[in-house]
Amino acid sequence: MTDVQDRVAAPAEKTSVAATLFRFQSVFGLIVVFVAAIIFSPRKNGEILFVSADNLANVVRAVSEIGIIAVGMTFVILIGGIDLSVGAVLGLAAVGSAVLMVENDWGFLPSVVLVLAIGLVFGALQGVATAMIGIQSFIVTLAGLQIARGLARIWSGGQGVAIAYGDGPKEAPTSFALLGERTFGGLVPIPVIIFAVVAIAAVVFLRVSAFSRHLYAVGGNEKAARLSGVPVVRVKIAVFAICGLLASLAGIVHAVQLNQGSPNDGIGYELDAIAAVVIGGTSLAGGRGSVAGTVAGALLLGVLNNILALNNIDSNIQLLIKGLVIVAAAALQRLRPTS
Amino acid sequence: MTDVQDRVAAPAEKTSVAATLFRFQSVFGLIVVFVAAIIFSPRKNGEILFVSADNLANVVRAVSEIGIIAVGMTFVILIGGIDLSVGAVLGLAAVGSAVLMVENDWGFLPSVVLVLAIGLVFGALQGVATAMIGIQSFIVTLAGLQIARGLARIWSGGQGVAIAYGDGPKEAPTSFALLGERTFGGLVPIPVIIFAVVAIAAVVFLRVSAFSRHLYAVGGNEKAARLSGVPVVRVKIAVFAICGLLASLAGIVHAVQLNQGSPNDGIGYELDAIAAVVIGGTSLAGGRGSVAGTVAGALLLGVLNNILALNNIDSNIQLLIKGLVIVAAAALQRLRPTS
Amino acid sequence: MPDLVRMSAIGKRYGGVQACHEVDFVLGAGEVHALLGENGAGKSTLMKILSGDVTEYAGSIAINGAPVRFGGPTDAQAAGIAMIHQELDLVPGLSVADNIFLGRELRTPVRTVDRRRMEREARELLDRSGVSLDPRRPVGELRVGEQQLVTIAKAISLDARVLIMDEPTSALTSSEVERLFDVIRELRTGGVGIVYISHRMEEIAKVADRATVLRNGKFVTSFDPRELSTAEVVEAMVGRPVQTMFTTPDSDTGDELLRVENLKLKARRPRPGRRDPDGISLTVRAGEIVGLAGLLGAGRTELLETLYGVAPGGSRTGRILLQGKAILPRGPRHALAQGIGFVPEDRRTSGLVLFHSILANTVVSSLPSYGRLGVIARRMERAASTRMADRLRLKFGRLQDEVGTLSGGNQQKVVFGRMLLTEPKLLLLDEPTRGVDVGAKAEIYRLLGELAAQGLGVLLASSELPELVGVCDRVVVLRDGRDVASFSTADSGEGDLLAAAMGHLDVEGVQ
Amino acid sequence: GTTSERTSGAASPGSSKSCKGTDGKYTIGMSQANVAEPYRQRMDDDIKAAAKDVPQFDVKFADAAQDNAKQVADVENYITQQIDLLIISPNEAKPLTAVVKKAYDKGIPVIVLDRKVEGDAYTGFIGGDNVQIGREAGKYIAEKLLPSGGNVVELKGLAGATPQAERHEGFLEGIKGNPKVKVIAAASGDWLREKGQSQMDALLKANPKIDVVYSHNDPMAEGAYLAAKAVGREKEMKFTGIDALPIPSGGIKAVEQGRLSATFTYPTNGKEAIAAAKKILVDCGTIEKSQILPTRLIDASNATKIYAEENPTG
Ligand SMILES: Nc1ncnc2c1ncn2[C@@H]1O[C@H](COP(=O)(O)OP(=O)(O)OP(=O)(O)O)[C@@H](O)[C@H]1O
Ligand SMILES: Nc1ncnc2c1ncn2[C@@H]1O[C@H](COP(=O)(O)OP(=O)(O)OP(=O)(O)O)[C@@H](O)[C@H]1O
Ligand SMILES: [Mg+2]
Ligand SMILES: [Mg+2]
Repeated sequence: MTDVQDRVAAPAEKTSVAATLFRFQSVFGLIVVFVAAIIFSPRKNGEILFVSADNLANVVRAVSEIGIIAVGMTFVILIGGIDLSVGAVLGLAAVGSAVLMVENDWGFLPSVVLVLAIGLVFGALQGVATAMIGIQSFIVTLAGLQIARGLARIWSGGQGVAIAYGDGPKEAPTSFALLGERTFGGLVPIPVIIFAVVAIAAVVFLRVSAFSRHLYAVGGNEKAARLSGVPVVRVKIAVFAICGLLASLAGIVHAVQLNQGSPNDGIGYELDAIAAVVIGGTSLAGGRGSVAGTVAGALLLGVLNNILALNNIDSNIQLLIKGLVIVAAAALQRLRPTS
Repeated sequence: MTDVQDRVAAPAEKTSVAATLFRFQSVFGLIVVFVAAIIFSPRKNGEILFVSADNLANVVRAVSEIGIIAVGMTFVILIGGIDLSVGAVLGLAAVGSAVLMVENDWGFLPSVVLVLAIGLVFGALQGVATAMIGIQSFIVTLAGLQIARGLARIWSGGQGVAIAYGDGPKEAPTSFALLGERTFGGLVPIPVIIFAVVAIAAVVFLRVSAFSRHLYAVGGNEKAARLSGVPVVRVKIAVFAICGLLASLAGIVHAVQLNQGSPNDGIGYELDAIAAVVIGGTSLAGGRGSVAGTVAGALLLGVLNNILALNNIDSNIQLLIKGLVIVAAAALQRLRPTS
Repeated sequence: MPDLVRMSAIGKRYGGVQACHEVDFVLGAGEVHALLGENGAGKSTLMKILSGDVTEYAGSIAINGAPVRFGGPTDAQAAGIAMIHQELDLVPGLSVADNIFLGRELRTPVRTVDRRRMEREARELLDRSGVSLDPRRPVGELRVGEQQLVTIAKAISLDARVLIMDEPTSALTSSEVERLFDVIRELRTGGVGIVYISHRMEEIAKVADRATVLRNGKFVTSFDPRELSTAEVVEAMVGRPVQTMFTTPDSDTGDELLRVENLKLKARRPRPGRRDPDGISLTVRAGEIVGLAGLLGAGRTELLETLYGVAPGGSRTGRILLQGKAILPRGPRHALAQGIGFVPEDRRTSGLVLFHSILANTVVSSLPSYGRLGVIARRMERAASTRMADRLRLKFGRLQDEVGTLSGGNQQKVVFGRMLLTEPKLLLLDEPTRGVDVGAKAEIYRLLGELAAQGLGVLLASSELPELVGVCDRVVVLRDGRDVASFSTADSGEGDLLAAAMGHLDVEGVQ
Repeated sequence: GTTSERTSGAASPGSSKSCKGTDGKYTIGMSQANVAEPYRQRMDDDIKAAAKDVPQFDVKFADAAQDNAKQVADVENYITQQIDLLIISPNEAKPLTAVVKKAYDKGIPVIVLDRKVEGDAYTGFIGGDNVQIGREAGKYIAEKLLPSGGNVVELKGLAGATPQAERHEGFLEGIKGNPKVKVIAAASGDWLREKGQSQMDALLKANPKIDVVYSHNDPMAEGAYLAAKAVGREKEMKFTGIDALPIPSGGIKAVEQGRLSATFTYPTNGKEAIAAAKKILVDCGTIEKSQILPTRLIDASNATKIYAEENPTG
């Protein structure tokens, strides 16, 4: 029997270096793109524009909404599901915050709480449809996308609702405007901080909570999870609820950044978010992946967009380059030892 | 031994009625929606507008492109994949046919053949990326979507290319125009006939070909299929190639119906096609489903769109209703005895 | 004192199949109760009902005299009932420790997961059942046998009053089985009631106090296994006498079919725990059945995978000769084209599309022979499938039925039959009778004998020593990816094999 | 109008037949290309508002969601419903030509808004002129904002969209008069506010001296303003937009509140369309074949007044 022990222990040791490297594989792509960005960055007066502090702040600001959504999407994908409704929920939340604060003259807190609650409930309902009725989440959330978009259009009357700040009627509280400002010497946009807080909270949560074990179990082997007493239905509903909540948080951030809530906000964001998650190394089959990878994936996309824009690349060529980089980043993931 | 056989055989007879019913389950939804459409159809001078011959022709014509794409999508979903690039490939093909015939003055046959070949190769390349590199098809085709869209924009110069017919320079051959006409006393549009031919060919192909057994096996259990000697890689590449081919066929139909090839054609068609496939009872997990179901699913969506439009339902409310019907139709699929 | 468990008149129907019918079952504290029956007799179903996995059934259950009705596995666990499931139900992405404590994670005072304590306790549990596995390793990396040990550790950790073991040893070799029996005896002394399901008849007499036989979902008899011979037990299960268990073919062996010379595989990306061939030489003659013996992880599976061309990429040295011609196995299609067939170890994940029909599953490897130009002649494929079903004495309703509804042994026959339809020269079998009942086993052995007599060569990896000794002409013993001994079964026994496998004896077997 | 559209309004085959005078009840079908564009949503809203004053009218709306094929189906469905008049704002010209002709040939009067269809199988066209608007914007920048020259960046609409090309083309003509005005960079903002913002982030970074941002629509101009404001450079440059929708989130308000220096009206023609419909159906009259509404410059001097004019109720 000692014989067995040696046999197992030795190779485990040997590969652990490789394993550690692969654990951070999702960051590889980001590093590669980052270095490429520095190389290809335009320079002005000797300054490498890409790495200037405010450009980097812009890069992160630009991905903060997709990033927040992608964190929620990671949860959903980890349980083997998918959520196509996030972009539409973002739009609904953006409209909601604008309408409540501007047209209904609600205060900051009640508006934000109601909007977040709407996202949470919307997500939870989608969770119920997939977990309890057993409809595939792709189709539930495809329908959810249309429903959320329809609701947003009805709620806003079809037009963007402009947000003006002040204490008067038809003005949003100035406290709301703060969410869109920059801090730390005007350098770091608040949306970036919100994104960072969400991401760190999610990473810590996945690391220490029992719930996260359940989530991986549901994604990895649902039957085993059920037999072990994992409340599968509850986990699924909770995960979709979290995703809806984060999408509506992103919607609030969106509205405050653009001073407007429009029912057409967030069209197509779901695909960007999914791309960030997958580039970050999370398997669409469920059970395998991490939020840290997702953050790296979102930043990769952000850096890519930024460097293409800094160089004024033709928008059509940009499409080609982005497509190829996404495939390359995903291919990098395949180097992982366990397939 | 006989004892066991009896035990199994008798109830098998009993369930075969239910089985037969369930086999046509995907058609149930269509029938339900069809009957509802008749009931809710507006009437003019005693005529039920919905069932008038030219309205029905319009319904099928309107879904013919999505239908052709959905047939290819069925193949991809049967092997457990997904193809998000079909809408963009449709756009690329529409642009291609317009540019080749109008700007390059190519003949009908060479243009169509080249455009179909482009779709085939584009699909095959995506197949190679998923089958040989092992990247998830969702992400490969998400990138493929962007690449095809970018290519279409570049090829067309960013503008829709109008198609005029005639023998002169910068005119498309009149033989091409025939594809958009109606036949059988001006009633049945040729696109409908193309769709029907594609669908019937696909049904027959899936029924009799050895390839189809391989396809279902790959979707059902890829590892088992590989160990059984199924050429998994080749099957996957072939399936994506077929899907690309059919998407570009739909693009040709699109161009001829609209007398134009525009790089923005087909945006979002992939989701409609997937919805048709899933409503038709094909499992996104792969290995289970049928083209007949997909055709029923596509028609269901077409009838739904038509009856909502005939009743002039507000477009926002339409979004809500469509979302709910999609969920309901998918829920109906869950009644299947084996889950 | 009331019985620990009393199940009365239990009934369960799956569609047209009556899996259990009016079954009574009683388990006492400190009793090891074997549950026997052919594949599909209803053993697992009965126990799934007891463990709360199946919640809709007829009849009643009482625990310590108090009637219960569980709403799910959690309820049953709360009532002190734990079950080791036949199918290894673990989460591949989670670590061994996480799997063991899944659903009842240990917590720190601030409600976070106490990873350190879980790992420590997992290590202790594993030690207790005789394995040394790093509790931090992801379960997906473990070999099947190791996974089985993890499920055992997990069940033991529940400290249950009733422990149900549904074929806990199907992927284990004798030394792990012995350790498990030690654990079972320990638990029994502590008053735990144990239900033990196994198709390995020799285990029953060793460990069980009482045995109940089910047949076609009905109770047949109950007895003390130490008082009946194996033949009598088998007759009770099958309902008729089964002649000889093993039919060692003494047919003449023909020319050399397969020759493996000093085969080594160095994987490009080594996986922990994988034991790739590290210098294996052996031969298989036409008409010969050669066994592969070895401990857990000796490298049997990996050898067969390498020969079939499905091992992960890497550099290969040594030679493989098929009928005197050197071959480089490139993959299943290539292997099949050369006349090499392979029946994988895990039929559910690697063998079958469970929700496809029996027909589709049997013919998938031999489709080109049923038609022309890629078009299948349905009559031909049905005929072939029917022929194979008859030949294997497959128990089934209709060819259209989903293969997943068949019992385990019959599923195994379908995988087997699929390979036979390709008309191979050499058949590579990896644990072909895992989870297969005695009757079906006898049929598979009979069939192997027949095929060998027709000139087929067989390389059979098995963890069941009686099977190796009974079925094979010769057995090659592997250890650490090397062949360490070769025995003729005519003049060696299980003891010799085991000793060689464990490396205790420095026997060089008789060639 | 820049194009040589004949305005000789020989009554269309449809108009006389469908006119039933003031006692008639009329169903009008409005086929909109895409209500996800604020401009087009406003067009629908204007039509709805104007139709309220014509008791004989019952207007139905359809949204093609930016899909030519869907718009063809929408018009087909209107034909099936036997509507009395079709108003269409085509997604693109060529693809809608055939189905518009089909309606027209069936005797349904057709009013085409904003974007023309080909040929002359429609009753009347009402629209703006994007080339003209681009030219006006160019002139305004070259003459008013940068008389002594300067650097301009251009934020374009969605690649492939006709107005995008026309607003670009007109603009280049407009600034020709002042060679010291240089377009130093252009980026595509896909008509979207957030895309305008993130594109402007990069443009600001790459170009230390920007004097004017010429945006193909107001939302992108607003996005660009937000980007400049974030780095404290919004005072260094001027922003101009196009569309000037009289809604709270529209360009007129942005000018009024000082974010944009100017914007140019791109008339929705909703009111005019209902007036034309009334002329055809109720008054049994004829309408001009082509009616090009001029653009108006909105700047700080007239923004408040025009906003009030366009929204009489407030
Ligand atoms: N989920 C299910 N759906 C349909 N039929 C089932 C299901 N589970 C079991 N059956 C059927 O019920 C019968 C009893 O199955 P069960 O798994 O209890 O047999 P078993 O005695 O455990 O056999 P084995 O020794 O092969 O494990 C079989 O005929 C089987 O096909
Ligand atoms: N680290 C790993 N990752 C993935 N698969 C593995 C790993 N280690 C082993 N395997 C797989 O596990 C199987 C071997 O496990 P198995 O349970 O067959 O061992 P065994 O039968 O006890 O030993 P052997 O067959 O090697 O003598 C093979 O299919 C092998 O590919
Ligand atoms: Mg069983
Ligand atoms: Mg093995």
